[in-house]
Formats: sequence, structure tokens, C-alpha cells
Amino acid sequence: MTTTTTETVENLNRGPIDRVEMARLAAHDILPGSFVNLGIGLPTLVADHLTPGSGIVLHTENGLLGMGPVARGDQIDPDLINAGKIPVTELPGAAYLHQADSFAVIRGGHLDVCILGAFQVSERGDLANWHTGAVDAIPAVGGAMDLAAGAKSVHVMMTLFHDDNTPKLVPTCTYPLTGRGCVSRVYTDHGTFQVGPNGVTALETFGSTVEELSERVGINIVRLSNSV
Amino acid sequence: MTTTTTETVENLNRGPIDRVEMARLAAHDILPGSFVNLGIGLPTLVADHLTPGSGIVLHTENGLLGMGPVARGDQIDPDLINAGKIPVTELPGAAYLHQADSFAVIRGGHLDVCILGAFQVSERGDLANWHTGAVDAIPAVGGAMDLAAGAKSVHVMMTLFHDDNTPKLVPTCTYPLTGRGCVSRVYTDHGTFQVGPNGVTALETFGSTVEELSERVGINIVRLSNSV
Amino acid sequence: MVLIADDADAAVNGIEDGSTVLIGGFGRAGLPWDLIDALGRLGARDLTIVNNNAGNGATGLAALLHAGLVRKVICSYPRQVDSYVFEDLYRAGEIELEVVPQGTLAERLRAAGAGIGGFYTPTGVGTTLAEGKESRSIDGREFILEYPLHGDVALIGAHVGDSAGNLVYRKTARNFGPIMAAAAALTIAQVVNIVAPGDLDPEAVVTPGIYVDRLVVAGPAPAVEEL
Amino acid sequence: MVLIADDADAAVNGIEDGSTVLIGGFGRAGLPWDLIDALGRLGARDLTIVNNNAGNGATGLAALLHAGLVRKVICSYPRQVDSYVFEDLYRAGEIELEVVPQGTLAERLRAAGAGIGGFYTPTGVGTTLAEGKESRSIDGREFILEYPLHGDVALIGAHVGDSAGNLVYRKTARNFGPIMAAAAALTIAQVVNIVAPGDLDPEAVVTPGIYVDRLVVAGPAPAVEEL
Repeated sequence: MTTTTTETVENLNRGPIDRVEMARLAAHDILPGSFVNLGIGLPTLVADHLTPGSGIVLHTENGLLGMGPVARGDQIDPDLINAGKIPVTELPGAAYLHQADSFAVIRGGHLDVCILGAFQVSERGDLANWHTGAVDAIPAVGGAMDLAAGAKSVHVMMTLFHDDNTPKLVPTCTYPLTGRGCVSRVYTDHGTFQVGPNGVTALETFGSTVEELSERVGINIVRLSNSV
Repeated sequence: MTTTTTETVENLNRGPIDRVEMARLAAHDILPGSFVNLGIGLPTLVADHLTPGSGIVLHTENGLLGMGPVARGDQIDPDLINAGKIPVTELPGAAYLHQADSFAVIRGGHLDVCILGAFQVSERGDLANWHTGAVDAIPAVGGAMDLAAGAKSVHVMMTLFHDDNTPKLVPTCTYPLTGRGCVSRVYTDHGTFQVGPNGVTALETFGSTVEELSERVGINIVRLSNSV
Repeated sequence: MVLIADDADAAVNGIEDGSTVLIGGFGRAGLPWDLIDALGRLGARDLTIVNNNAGNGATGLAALLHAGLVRKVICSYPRQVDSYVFEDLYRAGEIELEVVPQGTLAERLRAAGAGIGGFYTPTGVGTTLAEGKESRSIDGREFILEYPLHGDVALIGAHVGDSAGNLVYRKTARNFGPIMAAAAALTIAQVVNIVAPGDLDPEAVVTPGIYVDRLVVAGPAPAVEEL
Repeated sequence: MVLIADDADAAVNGIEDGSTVLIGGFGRAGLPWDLIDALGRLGARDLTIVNNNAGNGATGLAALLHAGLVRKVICSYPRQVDSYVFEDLYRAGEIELEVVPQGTLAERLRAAGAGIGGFYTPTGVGTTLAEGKESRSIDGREFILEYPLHGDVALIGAHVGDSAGNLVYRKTARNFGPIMAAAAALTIAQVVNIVAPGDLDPEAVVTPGIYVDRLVVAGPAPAVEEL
């Protein structure tokens, strides 16, 4: 679609990156002035890496635009929490919203970026992050499906492999879906990828070549080409 | 349905009542604590006859619950008007609402009573009050259809006859409908009527017997019976 | 007319067996703990509870579940670190669960209060939560049809109320209160204090009094339970 | 990021021919008269205008119509005592009109902002305004299907804005502003003054800044026209 002259960067003189570096990369890609929702878990780390003065506004779906950092000490107020039920703060210019208004922000397509954790992401951008599908698991979705369906861009932050070394980036999700074809970018410890109708493209890798990751993940990961 | 021992009252030693008396009757039937919307025109007169301390709260669909009397002199504020675009006042305990919230009050069935003017009301309670059906008339509906569909009780205040003496209470509306089967009570200069699935019942008449009105209107108007 | 109740027991008086009870709050913020405890003491049974979660620890909503008063829970997120009361009942097949995406839950409540008969949402399309639901393509995008969620009763926690029933909330404790208040036939709110009409700024009222039937001043909040 | 425009002409810069323009206000309350006049000077043509009315007197919206800039009006109440500009164009067949019940107009705007694909309303059932619309019985009651109404641009009049775009309104001037702001791709608000973020109470913000793209401080309101 757009023409780009960027090539995939392979960082081979180092190992996989840690969660802090993943958060820094995810934060770096958010444009100044964006409205952003950070999911529970790994994505909350992204908040620590947003540039002050960038005008990025954080939304938490339990009803706040303009969320500030996690509350400490005297700042802790039981009436001011984030979607993970952690006490947070409000920034100047904040606004409180009830649940219908807060999810209207999400479903109405007003969030520029949402960053979510995931169990699996398919090469076409399907997302599975709410249910392992285990028979005795208690299903619990929260706002994940609304965010998947509503945000202009859905980015995922996750380790590339489960603890048992099976990949989370998959040809087809085997876990129950949160949303179809909604994810556009995936930040992992082994690399950053674009996913979507054209499959998986590596933007940057850490500790492996694109071909090595392709083989280990078991799907065809392509490089950025000079002119797409 | 309910048992009543009331009988139709025929006031024969007087003529038809005027608009102020109609408004007084319509006001008298509103229960204390009710939430009420008064339509443009005749129904606005009802506000002058509500008992102070009755706890009746007026809604105006352009976005105010707790509307007070028409503004005079220094009270006039161009940002505080009613649905007829007349400057009004707010009472203690008022709340402002945007248009979606204000019509959620109406459509959601939260108004106890709405009093509207009408071109025609059918014996089954159909309402026509938005459009004469004339070919060159500019159609304009405002909030009338929402009020007709949404209020728990829709009452109409109107003269019983047009200027050309044709009745406004009709077997079937010939003007375009505002709502089907929505009206339950009609206040007119010649009498007060219940309308609905069982047709027209006179509650009280002014200057005519029930039979005289039946004949002049051209529909079967019945009396309240001792036990319905 | 708004009833100012003397205490939470008086406020919940008359809630019947089999009621659908909307309970506000997200975590502890906005949770009407005093009214929930009173509902437990009232002992109404066979309840359907609508809340974002399915109870935590052993108190509040979890205590209602533990007492066997609840037939069904409609919520978005029943699985929490300390939701063992619900989990045990669920695994034992002793309670029904309807999981609804949080935004769809909110919109279904909003639709109930606003007189909307149903609405098309893109949330959940292509997932197991859309199974059995009508879907429809509108302007090239797929939507599923969802219906309003009405309550017989709403129990909500607000900040300050006036005696006409107008409410303001505090920070993220606002959450489900305003939409549940409008969605229920009988709305009961616990507040920190009650002021006279005119003491709340009419521009800042979040829930107008038309949606509130009973008010009670809540006692001091219970301490945070050890997790 | 919110653009603080130097004047109304800068604020409306770039509005294109053929745009659907949502214009707030009910009567004079909340009418963004300064932005409307600037839109007239910009001269964008072939516009679809969404407003509760269809212009009064010879100024404001009526002037846009008179200048031939408007192809279609979507409103609830075009017939007013002094709506002669619209009426003449309408009778001459020179302008299209879509009449929508006021609550349906509001709900269609709200649906557009909230990502709802369509909704079922009881308003208008059995009337000529339901003709050609899909209907459906839900729980024994008849509803008609209505679709969202999106704007390319919204011009609204608020009271005070902060430089993050948060808005508060004044009394019944609130009317369509909040729902139009959310329903348009580009929202431009005129305000009485602009304050710093933090100067508005976050509990009392009615339109959060996420819905606002450009702000301008309006000049003094024009005098009421003789009717």
C-alpha cells in the first residue's frame, strides 16, 4: 500500500529482549497526541516509557480519560483505580465517564491505539486472549472484546513462546477468539511483527534471523521489502 | 378492569369551559411526585395550575429536568429555554441533560405523564398532532413522536372541534399519525374523555349531555358505569 | 418522590424472590456494600445478579452467593484472584453464569434505560460469545444483535445525593451507577451524605433524580479484606 | 492534539464540498453562530446539514441555505415562524429534507459516536416516518430499525473549554453538542473562553477532549433578530 524504504533490522549480537525493552519499543511507536488504552498485565509497563509532553492520553475502561501513574502512599484513593483494580492517579485535563460512555469511546473507534496481552495471535491478526478453552476454566472476558473490536490499532505485547516452547504466533488460533483480524502489530521478546491479511512481516528481530524465527515458530515470516 | 363507583358528571347549567379551566383539570389529575412533560401550545398552561409542594417535576425535552416558570425580566437567559424556545427558569434540584440523555428519559418510559396538543385523536387513542397532511405543508415533528411512544400516560388538551366545527375526536385519524393507540385521556372544552381499546368514555361534560356530544361528534361516547 | 431510608435494611425492604438485581461497582469503587449486606439479611432468594464481577473474598456479593440466594450471575469478569466462592459454586453446577463483554453489558443496561429494543454491536463478532446470536452486515461490517438488560432493582453506590434523588459520583466509582439507575424499575442508592435540592450544581448532576427511588446514607466503608 | 484557532475562519479551514456538517444548538442556545458564519465565508458547497431546525430569519444557518451551499437538511423541526428561507427553497424543490423525530435524531448521532451499527426504537411506529423502514417485534412491542448518523464535521457551541479539548456547556445550550462532538470525524467547538488543563472539574466535564479537534474563542453573540 504505502511505499517504504525501511528494511527489517536483525539484532544478532544479542539475545531476546526483556519486558522493559518490549514496553519501550511499544511506547516508541505511539504517535504524540494519541489516545491509548493499555491492557492488564504486560501492557501496563508501556506507561512508564511514554515521553512526558508527548500529549498521549491514557484511557482506562472503568471510566477515566487522562489516567496518570500508579498511585503511591498518600495518593492511594479507593475510588480511583484502573481496569486492573490498581490505584492510579488522574492528570490535569482528565475526565470521568460512566461505563456506557467509556465503552462508547472504545467501540466508537476513538482510541488510536490499544495494547493488549495475548495467549495467541494468528498470522492474519486474529486475537485470543480471554479464555484458554480448558473445559473447567471460568470464562472471563472483561473489556477485551470491546477493545479488540473498537480501537483503531490493536497492538499485542507478549512473549513469543509459551513456557512449554510452543509459539503464541500461530497459523490459526486454537484458543477461543477475542476478535477476528484485529491485531496489526505484535511486540515480543524475539522480535516485532506486523500481522494481517498479508501474513507476518518481521520489523525487527532480537537474537535470531528472520529465517530462524520462521522455522522455530513454524509459519512463514517475511522481511520488509524495499518497496511494498 | 378496576372497580369504580364514579359516574360521569354532566355540567349542564353552564357552557363549555375555557383553556384555563381545561389546564386546571389536566393539572388536577397529575399525581404528586410525577415527572411530566408539557407540549408546546395549550399544554404549557398546565404549569400554572400545579400545586406548589406537590413534588411534580417538569421535563423539557431540549434538556432540563426541574424546569421552573417562564422567565421574566432579569431572569431571561438565552441559554435557558424550553422546547418552545421560550426563556424559562430552573428550580432547585434541576439537572441538565444532552439530547440523547433527555430523550432516553422519554423513550425509556420514565415520564409519568405527557400532555400534548392535537389535530385529531381517534376513539382508540391514535394521535395526530404533527402534520396536517396538506400537500404543500412542511413536515415538522420535533419530539412529538418520541413523547407519544415513550411517556407512561399520554394526555391530550384540545378544543373538541376545529374552527369549521368538524370534530377532533374521530373514529379514525385522517391526518398523519404521531403515534398509534398512545393517548389515554383527552381534555376538551366540552368534556373530558378516556380513549383506548374500549372506545370513548366521558368522564365529565360541560354544557352538553353525553348523548348530545355523541351525536355532535359522530362517535359512540359512553358513560362511566358504576362497576366496570 | 424519593424515600430517604433510615438505614440499609429499610432501603432494601420489599425486594422480592426471583428479582433481577443490578449491582453497581467495579472492584470496591462504587460498590454499594451496605445495601448488598442488607440484601443478604433480607434473604430474598433465587436472585439474578448483574455486576461486572462475581464477588471477591467472602463478604459482599460473595456472601450473597455463599448464602445460596443467587440463581444466576450476569457479568463480564467472574474470574479473579479471590473469587473462590463463585468458582466453587460454578464448578459444582450450583449457579448459572452469563458472560457478557463489559462494553456490551454497559450498552445493554443503557438500552434498557433508554427504551431501545435492541442494538447491533461489533463486539464479539467471530467469537464463541456470538454463538446463537443474530448477526448482520451493515455498511460492510459485521455486527451482532444484543438486547436490553432490565433490572427489577438497582443497588448503586454514589457520592452525594440531594433529597430529590439527584446524584454525583466520585472518580472511577461512577462506573455502572448511572446506567443501572436508569435500567431498573426500583433504584436504591447509598451515598456518603444527602443535601438539599439546589446544593448540587445542576450542570454536574450525573444521575438525575427521575432515576432514583430510595436513598440511604451508608455507614463507614469496611476495611479492605486480606487477600 | 487540539488546535486552538485564532479565529472562526481558521477554525473551519479545510471543510470540503459535499461534507455532512452536524451543527449544534436548539434555537439560539448552543448555536455555534461564529463557526456557521465562517463556514458561509469559506463557501464549501453541496453540504448536508444536520441540525434540529432548518434555520431562522436571514442569518446563521438560513444564510448558508440562502447562499446555495446546502444540498440537504436533516432535522426534526424545519417549520418555524421565521423559517422562510428554508421554506422557499423547499417549495421550489431546491433543497432536500429528511425529517427525523428529535429523539431518533439524537439517538442516531449517539449511535454514530458509540460505534453502534443500528438500533430498534419504538418512536414513529405506525407513522409515515416509519415507511420503508424495517420493523420488528421484540417482547411483544413493535420497533423500527434506525441507523447511525455520522458527520464529517461537527460545529458546536460550548461554554468553557480547556486546551486539552474538554468542554462544559451552559444550561440548555448543552443540547446536541456532546453527541455531535462524538459523531463527527472532525469536531470544532466555539467557546466563551479557554482555560488550562486542570481548571475544569474532571467530574463535571461533559465532552471529553478525545472528541474535540479544534477550539476557538467566539466573538460576542449577535443581537436577537427582529422577528
